[in-house]
Amino acid sequence: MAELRFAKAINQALADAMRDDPAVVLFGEDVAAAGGPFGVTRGLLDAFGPQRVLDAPISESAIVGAAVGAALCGLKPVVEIMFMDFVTLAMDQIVNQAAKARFMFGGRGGVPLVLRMPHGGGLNAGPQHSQCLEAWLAHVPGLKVVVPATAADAYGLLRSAIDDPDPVVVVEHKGLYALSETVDETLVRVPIGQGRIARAGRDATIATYGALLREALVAADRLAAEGMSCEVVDLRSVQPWDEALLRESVARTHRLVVAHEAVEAFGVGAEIAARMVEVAFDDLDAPILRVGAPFMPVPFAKSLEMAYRPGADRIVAACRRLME
Amino acid sequence: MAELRFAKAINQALADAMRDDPAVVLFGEDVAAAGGPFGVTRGLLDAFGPQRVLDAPISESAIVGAAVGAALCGLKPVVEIMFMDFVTLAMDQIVNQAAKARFMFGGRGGVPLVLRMPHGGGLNAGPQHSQCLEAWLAHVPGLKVVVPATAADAYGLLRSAIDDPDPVVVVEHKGLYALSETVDETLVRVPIGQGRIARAGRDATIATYGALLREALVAADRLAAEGMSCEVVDLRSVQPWDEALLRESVARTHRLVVAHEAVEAFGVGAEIAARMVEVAFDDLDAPILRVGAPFMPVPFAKSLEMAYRPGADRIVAACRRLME
Amino acid sequence: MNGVDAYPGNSGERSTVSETAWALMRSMIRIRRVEERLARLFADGEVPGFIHLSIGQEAIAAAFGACLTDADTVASTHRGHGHCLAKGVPVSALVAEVMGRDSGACRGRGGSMHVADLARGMLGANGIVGAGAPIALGSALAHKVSGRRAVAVAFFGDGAMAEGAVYETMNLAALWQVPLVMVCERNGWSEFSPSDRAFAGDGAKLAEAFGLPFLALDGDDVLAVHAAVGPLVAACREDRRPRLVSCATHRVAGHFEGDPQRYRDAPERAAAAAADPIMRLAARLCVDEDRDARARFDTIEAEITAEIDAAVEAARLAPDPDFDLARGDVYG
Amino acid sequence: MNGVDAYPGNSGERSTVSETAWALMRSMIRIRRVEERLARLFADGEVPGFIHLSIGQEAIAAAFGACLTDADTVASTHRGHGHCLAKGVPVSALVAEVMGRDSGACRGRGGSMHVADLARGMLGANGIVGAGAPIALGSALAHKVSGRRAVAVAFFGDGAMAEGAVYETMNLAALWQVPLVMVCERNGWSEFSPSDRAFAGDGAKLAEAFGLPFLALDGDDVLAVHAAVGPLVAACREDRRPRLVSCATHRVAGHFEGDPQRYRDAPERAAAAAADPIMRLAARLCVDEDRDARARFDTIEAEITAEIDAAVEAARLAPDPDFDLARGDVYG
Ligand SMILES: Cc1ncc(C[n+]2csc(CCOP(=O)(O)OP(=O)(O)O)c2C)c(N)n1
Ligand SMILES: Cc1ncc(C[n+]2csc(CCOP(=O)(O)OP(=O)(O)O)c2C)c(N)n1
Ligand SMILES: [Mg+2]
Ligand SMILES: [Mg+2]
Repeated sequence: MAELRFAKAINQALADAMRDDPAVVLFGEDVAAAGGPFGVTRGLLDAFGPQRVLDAPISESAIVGAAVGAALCGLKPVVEIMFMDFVTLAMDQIVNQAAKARFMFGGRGGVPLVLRMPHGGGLNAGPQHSQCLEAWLAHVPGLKVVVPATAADAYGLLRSAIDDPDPVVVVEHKGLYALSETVDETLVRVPIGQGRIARAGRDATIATYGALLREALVAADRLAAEGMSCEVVDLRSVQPWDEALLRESVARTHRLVVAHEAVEAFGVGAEIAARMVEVAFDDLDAPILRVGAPFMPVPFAKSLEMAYRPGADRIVAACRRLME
Repeated sequence: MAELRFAKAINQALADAMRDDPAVVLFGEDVAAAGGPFGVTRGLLDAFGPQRVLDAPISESAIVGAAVGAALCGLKPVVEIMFMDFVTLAMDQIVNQAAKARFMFGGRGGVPLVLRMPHGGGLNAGPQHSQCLEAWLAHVPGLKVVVPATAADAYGLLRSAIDDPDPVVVVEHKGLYALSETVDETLVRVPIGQGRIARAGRDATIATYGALLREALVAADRLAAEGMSCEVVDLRSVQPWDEALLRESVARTHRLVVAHEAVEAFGVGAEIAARMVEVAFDDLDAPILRVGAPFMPVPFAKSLEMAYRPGADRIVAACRRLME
Repeated sequence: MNGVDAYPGNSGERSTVSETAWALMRSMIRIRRVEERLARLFADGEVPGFIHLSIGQEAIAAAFGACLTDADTVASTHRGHGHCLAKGVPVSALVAEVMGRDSGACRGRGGSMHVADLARGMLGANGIVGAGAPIALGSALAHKVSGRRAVAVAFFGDGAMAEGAVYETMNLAALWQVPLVMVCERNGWSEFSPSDRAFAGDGAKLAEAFGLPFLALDGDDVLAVHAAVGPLVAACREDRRPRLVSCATHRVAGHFEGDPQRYRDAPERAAAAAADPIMRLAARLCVDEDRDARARFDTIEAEITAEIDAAVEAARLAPDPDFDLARGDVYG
Repeated sequence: MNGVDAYPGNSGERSTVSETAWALMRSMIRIRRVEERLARLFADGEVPGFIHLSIGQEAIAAAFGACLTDADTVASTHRGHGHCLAKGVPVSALVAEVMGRDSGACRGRGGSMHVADLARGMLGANGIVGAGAPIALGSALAHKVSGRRAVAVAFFGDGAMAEGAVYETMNLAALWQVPLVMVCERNGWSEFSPSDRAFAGDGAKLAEAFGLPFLALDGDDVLAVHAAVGPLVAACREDRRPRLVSCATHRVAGHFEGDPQRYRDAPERAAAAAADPIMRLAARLCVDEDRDARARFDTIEAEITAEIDAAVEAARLAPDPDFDLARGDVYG
């Protein structure tokens, strides 16, 4: 066992992938010489040289476009979008080009491209540096979207994303980068689309992903003290997501809360709730409740952001409502 | 009563709004001299002159950005994005600037801007000219999103959108432009957020918007012949959407199908289903079913696009399943 | 200067030169006749959707195509039939794609705006104006990183010069120094607007601003384009540096088939038609005066007609694309 | 040339000139001292999030601000404190905003990167690099359409020259001919990268390419900037045409507060600090030699310190922003 920081796990995944496959290249704004705005790519330029680790100018659209072209021609680019909010500048290349190429070109080639992007609040970074926009990308056929909640998964999902023959978006919560965990010495790949039961329980299922996993576990602890036993499912991937696992869990618990930091309305939780209602209607003893951000931009001030961000309290409240 | 083409209704709304308010200006690619790629803005340059009707170069990002700046300074720009697929190039200005300005600037000003954009398939326009991406925009606090299904609503919703103090996205289905309807001589504003019961029924509710309204009505006709009475709700706005109306309808029918042309997964239907399950759980006699496009890009070939697009058949099938 | 021996100023190798000219002629005629056929098929309802023809602009595609190998890559535009054919996409694959058949280059899933042939370095026509430029840049990066002696070519129109992605590409290419040739096809139109109402800039000065070597060519003179592009591509293969080429040309057809073109006046349309690069090359090859040349020309026409006939026939007989197969190809 | 009478070459109006210089001095000192205080507040945990200081770049903001009225509009960047103050945003409103208080310019909802004051034509700092340019363009369009004799100013950095939106804005401004002054602040850095590794272009040539009148200025010489910008803004008000101004300057601080700046070496940092526009103007106003000047300088410092003290105190006393009110301000 060893201690591993989330950011270091990503760094390790990148280093291991680059060592294993010379086709893997990295680029993004300040990822090379400066080692990335969050330090995630530190040391990679020295280890792999300027041919494979490139600093890019502030050109999100061309950066992703270049990654598409490189991926069509044998490379496996891993690109960093500095904040997920800036994905707004690259949506054409992601959605109209990368996601569609395999299908649109007759299945005769693909775009093995990885887009890493940090999302989420908690740093008082304000409305343009805190958004969680993964629901957009999950709506796009041709993209895969993963959101690791632990350092081990950050490693394992990124390795799988780099192996994947298709474009994969790896969403990383900024608030997790600095956190450490105890992990197995040998880090392994985590299959895309496979969730995991982070805590077993009987009375209700809390499905979540990313940074809210910790909040869900706190909530489950608190509810356990009240006598309610919650199962916590870490989805890990949101496109595709592990419907079978969640279906089974709900078949046992008959109750479901879906929690994420993104805005609740039209968020990832909507799809999960809608799908579960379709496939597990007869198993449900209560409405499916969602916990997500209110319908407003992410505010800056400490007090506002604190009131804005969903956490254990709201998950606890939702679970209690389920039992009424 | 008079015959009115959908495209003409939009044209009329623009002309009336420009006549009523000198602050209304139009710009977009080929909207002025050429009258718009779909002919929607024909005649407006002649009527209102080059100061208020401007051709713009192929610069979706700067076009929307200019509209944001103009809207912050007293104008009411109505901008055309030629195909909704191109909104991918303007997402920063729409999402990070227009949508957030009022909130982010302390409520001390807004962005009264209208973005018109045609979506949808049926023209064999292929994967980059056929998408329905309204779910993205509905996920963004600060934006409103309307999708007219009839010529009267195309007029009425656009007038309301132009009056609105906030950014409103008006999504128009390309397949509707050429269709005519009989309408009242006096066209009136349609409030944003207000749906309507397009056909009353007892056994199930079909909630839909945009071009699929016609399909839903056809489906309801067919089902009526089988003895199933379907209520058809035309949402008209998807952000905000008329939860109260749908809630009431479901309270009567106890069954719900949500239908749209957009990809089913993570589409608008997901939010509607998720919300209805939350607020109307005890009223539901069956799972909520969704009808939407399969999880793949919009294909080009006639046979493929035909198989791809959801229509009356799939709505009928979903309604039948509800009664099993 | 009206004989092919004037090109490329190398009269000692007249026959090679002449063979090159005839190869370019064949390439241009193939593009022209394919598009004319597509126009008829469109009018007859056999081509769904919309198609943008490059009639009048064939010289650029033909000349570039003649300088590239399968290892080189091309990213094209909505007006991409010529680029595809010149890059080696078989007529049959292109025609079938545009007709939406399973035998198409993309199994009928993309259509005219998405014809691609990755094995031949054709990275796709593109329905998004300007989007091909960074994709070509990325392929150039791949060439460089992989140590291939290959170049990438990005075609885009004068209207596309309004898209930010094109500038981002210039800057990135200049910073990364990759073997990318950016080619602006200045046909004078940006959809229904004259391109000077869509782009206020000057290509030469832009290139200079980014330190990109620049070449302005008469894009309707296929020999001139070929003479310039051959050495340019060869140099790019060696020095792996980006450059910008601007080709003046003419859009003879409408923006898309069926475009009534009310925004064009007769003299302008006549001038566009008169600039015909095929007629210009025919004149230089003395097709009207020289009986052998005429015979050769007619043979090419006949061969190409036969090729197109066969392609159309095959496309008609080809099955509709398979929906489930298509759906299965969203991921690899 | 080290006296203020050298500026603007109009020795007959020495006192007016001198008053202008002192006004610019006050404006620069206000920006500097506010940012220094914000840096301390940040270190003390009283400023949440991250802030980007414009220390060393105050001359540009001050000179432009002095040439603009409330009717004129400015779109700024992530490094926008100076632009905001120079455009008239009160110190108290800015400081409170950056501290996240209800009394802030934006009621604490936006913070440093979003300070705006629409009533004073300040259209916002901006967290998205390059995004302010088209917004300023749109405001220029509004000025023109509404018949106002106002101009719009877009500030952006040298790193922003890599963003497509900036080029789209140049082109659109050139096509539409609106009263827009685009101002590139060349501080030599694009975040942690030297800007020549982020932008390969040349501003003068770009301006020429788009037919925009161009001016390159020593952005650390406030008198020079003011002398040039005054007539330029006046001309823009009259002819309502766009232009591009490039100001060379120095980023003295880190990219953001707390940036350890490992990527900078000591000589470069020393040179940046030495270029200080306040010290330069102080020298020209003979602050060190002339007792009256020194007194005046000290008075300004004292007044501004008092102003800032009061602003910080008021911000501390101001309530937290109201959540429900914020939530209600998503729509109008
Ligand atoms: C991003 C985007 N905006 C708008 C369009 C619609 N459109 C297609 S072609 C075209 C004109 C392109 O002009 P140019 O680049 O000169 O190419 P040409 O048609 O002349 O070959 C436009 C506006 C598009 N396809 N993509
Ligand atoms: C679209 C976008 N990409 C990246 C960033 C992150 N970022 C913030 S400032 C900056 C550097 C900007 O450099 P420059 O434009 O020269 O301004 P300066 O910081 O030097 O004032 C970067 C990369 C951002 N805010 N927005
Ligand atoms: Mg053109
Ligand atoms: Mg800079």
